[in-house]
Amino acid sequence: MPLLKKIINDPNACAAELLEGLVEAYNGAARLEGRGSIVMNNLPAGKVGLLVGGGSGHEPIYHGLVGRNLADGAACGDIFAAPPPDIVLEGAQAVNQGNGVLFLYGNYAGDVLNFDLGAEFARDMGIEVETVLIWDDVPSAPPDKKHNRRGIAGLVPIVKLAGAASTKAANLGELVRITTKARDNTRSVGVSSAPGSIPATGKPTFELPDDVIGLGMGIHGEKGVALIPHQTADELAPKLLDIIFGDDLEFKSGDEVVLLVNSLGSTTMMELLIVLRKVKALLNERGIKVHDTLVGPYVTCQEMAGMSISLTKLDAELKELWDMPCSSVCYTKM
Amino acid sequence: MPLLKKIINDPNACAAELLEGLVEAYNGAARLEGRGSIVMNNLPAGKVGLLVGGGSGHEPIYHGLVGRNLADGAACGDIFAAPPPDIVLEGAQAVNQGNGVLFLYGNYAGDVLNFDLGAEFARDMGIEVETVLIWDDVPSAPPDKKHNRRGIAGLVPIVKLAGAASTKAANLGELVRITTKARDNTRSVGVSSAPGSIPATGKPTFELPDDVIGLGMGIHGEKGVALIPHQTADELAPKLLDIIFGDDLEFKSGDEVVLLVNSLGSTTMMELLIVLRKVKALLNERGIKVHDTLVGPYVTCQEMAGMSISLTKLDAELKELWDMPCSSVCYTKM
Amino acid sequence: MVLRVADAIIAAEDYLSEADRNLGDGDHGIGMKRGMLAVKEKLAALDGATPIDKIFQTAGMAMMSSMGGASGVIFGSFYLGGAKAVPGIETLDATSFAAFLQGACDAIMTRGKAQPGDKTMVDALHPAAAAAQTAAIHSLADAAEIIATAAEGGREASKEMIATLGRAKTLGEATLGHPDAGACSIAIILRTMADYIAGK
Amino acid sequence: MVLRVADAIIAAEDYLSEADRNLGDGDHGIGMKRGMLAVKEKLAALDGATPIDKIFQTAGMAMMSSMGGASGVIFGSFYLGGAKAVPGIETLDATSFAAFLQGACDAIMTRGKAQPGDKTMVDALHPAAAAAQTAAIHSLADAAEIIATAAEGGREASKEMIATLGRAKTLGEATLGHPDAGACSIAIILRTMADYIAGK
Ligand SMILES: Nc1ncnc2c1ncn2[C@@H]1O[C@H](COP(=O)(O)OP(=O)(O)O)[C@@H](O)[C@H]1O
Ligand SMILES: Nc1ncnc2c1ncn2[C@@H]1O[C@H](COP(=O)(O)OP(=O)(O)O)[C@@H](O)[C@H]1O
Ligand SMILES: [Mg+2]
Ligand SMILES: [Mg+2]
Ligand SMILES: [Mg+2]
Ligand SMILES: [Mg+2]
Repeated sequence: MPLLKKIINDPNACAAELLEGLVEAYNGAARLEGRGSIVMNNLPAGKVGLLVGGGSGHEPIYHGLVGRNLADGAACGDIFAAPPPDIVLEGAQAVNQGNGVLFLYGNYAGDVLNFDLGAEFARDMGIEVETVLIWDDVPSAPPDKKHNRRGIAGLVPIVKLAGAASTKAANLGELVRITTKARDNTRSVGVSSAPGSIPATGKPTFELPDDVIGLGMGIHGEKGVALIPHQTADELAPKLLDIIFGDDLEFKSGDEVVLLVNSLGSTTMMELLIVLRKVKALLNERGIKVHDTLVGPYVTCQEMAGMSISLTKLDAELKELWDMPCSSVCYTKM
Repeated sequence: MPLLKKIINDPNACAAELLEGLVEAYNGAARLEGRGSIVMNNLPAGKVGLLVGGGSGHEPIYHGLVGRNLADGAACGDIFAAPPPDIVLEGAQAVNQGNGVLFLYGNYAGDVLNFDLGAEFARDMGIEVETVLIWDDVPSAPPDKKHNRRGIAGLVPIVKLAGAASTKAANLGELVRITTKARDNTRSVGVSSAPGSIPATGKPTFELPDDVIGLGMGIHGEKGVALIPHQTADELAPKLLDIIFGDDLEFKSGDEVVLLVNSLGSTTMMELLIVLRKVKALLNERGIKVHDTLVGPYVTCQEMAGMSISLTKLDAELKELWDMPCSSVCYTKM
Repeated sequence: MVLRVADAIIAAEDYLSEADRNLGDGDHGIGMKRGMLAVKEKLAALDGATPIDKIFQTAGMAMMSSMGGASGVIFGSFYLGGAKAVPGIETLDATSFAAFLQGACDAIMTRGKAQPGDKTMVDALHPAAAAAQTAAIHSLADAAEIIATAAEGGREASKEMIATLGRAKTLGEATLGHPDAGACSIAIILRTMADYIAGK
Repeated sequence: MVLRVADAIIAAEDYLSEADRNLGDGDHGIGMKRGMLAVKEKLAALDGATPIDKIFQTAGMAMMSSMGGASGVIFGSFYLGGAKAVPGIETLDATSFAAFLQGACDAIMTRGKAQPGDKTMVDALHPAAAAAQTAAIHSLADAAEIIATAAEGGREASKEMIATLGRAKTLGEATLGHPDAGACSIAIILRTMADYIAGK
């Protein structure tokens, strides 16, 4: 396979350069703080802080989720690498308005190690820090081992809800409570069909035979439930939903959800919409009401092919937070 | 090359099924009208109508641009095929609130033939129809032959401005005037590096040697200025901008523009942001002020790789229209 | 006859898409098949006594409203324009066949503004329509054979032309050597009609 | 010595990434190279009289703050934890080297909560640190050779383990047969140190 014709400069400088570009995309709304944090300008004094983050290369998340009624800042690592602790610290310092900061990120070993160290450093400097880990990927561990689950596309509704909550929360504890609820009410499952590539090596992130797709595979190609034959959207959609419905969170008739159909990169909007059509029909059958729908490449892994379905169950409090407008490079709601 | 593992059902039913999915994505805001038009619900009585449209397979455009302060409706064809005239007619009838309809679409032979026939049918039914063709792709014909130019990603800012104008315009003539200005103030140029594929055949839309990219190539792989060696983002960005600045629309110091950096599909947000970084620096050098930035896969051609840069020059009237919020599946601005 | 044409085009889907891939966006066969499936459906709903021009008209409407793309209008106009030129005829003879093709060709050239030499299906249809005028003195079967041969000649001649219309126009000289996809369709349509008329 | 280690890791970039590709996300070599380039830069800024533990500490800080990922913290802790265990030493001997490795291993296991057998770099470092305790009676050069060999043995042993931590943990049995990428790095680091000490 020939090296992909990526439109980049130094393959080792991609993360740094894309952050510079992202600041331009924010066009004055956010800035680059320190070596690798994107931080909102003009944060309201006293606001409870929300810091997200993780490895780069998954654009438009995480750093694209910084915005009004979204995250206050994002600590960004190199491609597929958690940000080092001092970048986390710089982000925390910039975001902190005196009332503490919530760290909210995907449950990956590298992120936990670095954010935890960053939290230690921040606490040493008198900044109150709490952490909520995102672990929405159902197939990555059984329900009694949630702390082993990965964070995948469900992070988008979770950060949206946490961001809305952060502008209203009276204190860090309340933000932790609401964010934990948003996390606990979110379930995702994905499928992968072709790898992305690492810019610095040009190498594919994993390999898959031509006629199979990975059910429940992670966004970097991590193991899932099974390799299954490539199949139609209408065959696949019920399998994915059954994995979510088979988990320990009850979805029953009358429940209201936010539905996200995410592309990992080169899976097209056409395909997402075809899957969405079937998912909606299946939810209708169960009497589950879709309050809002997101569809597109939100959580990607370079030009990887594959998609995921995420459901976030709303209660009255989450629904009110969901309906707040928000604005960012990754997601804007009027 | 193996057939792509697309997540679809019947390859010949993709366009129909994605429209059904799109209606679900609109979640009540828009409906499927007739055989192939997406139309906003609850259009204000007497509003001047705006109908866009074209072939499917380029999602999230065109049909994703139906929305508040955007297009009232979109007439959608099969994959890469202009909508037939009776679908155009159905769209026009649904959109018309008694004060006529503007047809706004990309300048492709098939679209012109079908929309013109649809316009004839609509006029026969007493609906006033005007047409503005989008022809923003600079390399596709010399400046004195603009009517031979193709419409590419510049359609996004043009439809955004026309949509805002359509909610304020006193009559169809005024909408035509403003939309024509938006079109005449927009220039794009793109580059392609790898083909998309036609769902019904699985065949690539074009072929390119491994080490070259197509400068000025169209979004279906149509011929551009030249096949050039694959090169870095920093080398490419000035070449693209020079093509725009070499055209007959003056961009001078102090001008304000909307900048769109578009991916054709599998070119990543990372790459777009790296290009954006350089484009912004070059615009700064010329004293051109970026009023707003859009970056992402707005106008795609399945999983095609490549990107484009579009600039829309704003005057006071267009700037006011640009700043109006809007909401749709394709583009939302708070 | 119209049904036989539909089946022939449907069978040629891949060949026609491949021809369009060389010059256009590779979907001509897909669109023509979509149109011809619609033709078959609509004709099945007609009763046996439907007049000839009504059959042509129904086929044209079916293509026009189902295909989309450039060729939906163009090939829809083939049957629609042809039907208009032979109102109320009861049987097809060499004279009315010539009138049909002339009407079809005129309608398409008006619609699409293509001239012979622009490397479109007109380059197969125009010589066929011209041959039909002179061949009107022959039997229908002989005339149809002459017409089909003229269309095939036009398709071959289109290889030597540089496209100036449609999606292929920006390709310029790169279009040399390949026949136009629409001209391939016309050649198939008229060859199938000749075979049908000859009882083959 | 620390500079030689940096060069050895940088030279092994592809090998380390490939090892990570089998089990993780294929970027271990990239991250280690990024860290070691930062180490070289920071060390170049130190003056000649810098004490040994300060050199280790500078290297650890450089890795920790430049690499990110799991291995940024883990390998940063290698030098940082080691430096803490040998405060103020003036020359490295077999005893202080053993103390260094024990400190490094303890720091990493505290940070990363990995136990021997979890298929991480601990499976190379832990046997190396243990070997260092018993080898402390030997000369530094001999001890370093014993330590490097123990680390390489640990790397080989990691092939037979099933990952339970880090990105590879969800792969389960599929991890059998491949050595852990971080264990490969530890083996290179300690082998390079042994070679340097032996004057090779
Ligand atoms: N203006 C025109 N006049 C006559 N024929 C045309 C014109 N434009 C296109 N065609 C014919 O249509 C064919 C392409 O059809 P098709 O591929 O189905 O549509 P599209 O170009 O929309 O993809 C061309 O090969 C050409 O023969
Ligand atoms: N908790 C841990 N304790 C010790 N070592 C670990 C731990 N987690 C990961 N590692 C080591 O880190 C290596 C992976 O490093 P690297 O690929 O650079 O980071 P990432 O996993 O973030 O991509 C693994 O091979 C393993 O040796
Ligand atoms: Mg990594
Ligand atoms: Mg087409
Ligand atoms: Mg075509
Ligand atoms: Mg790794």
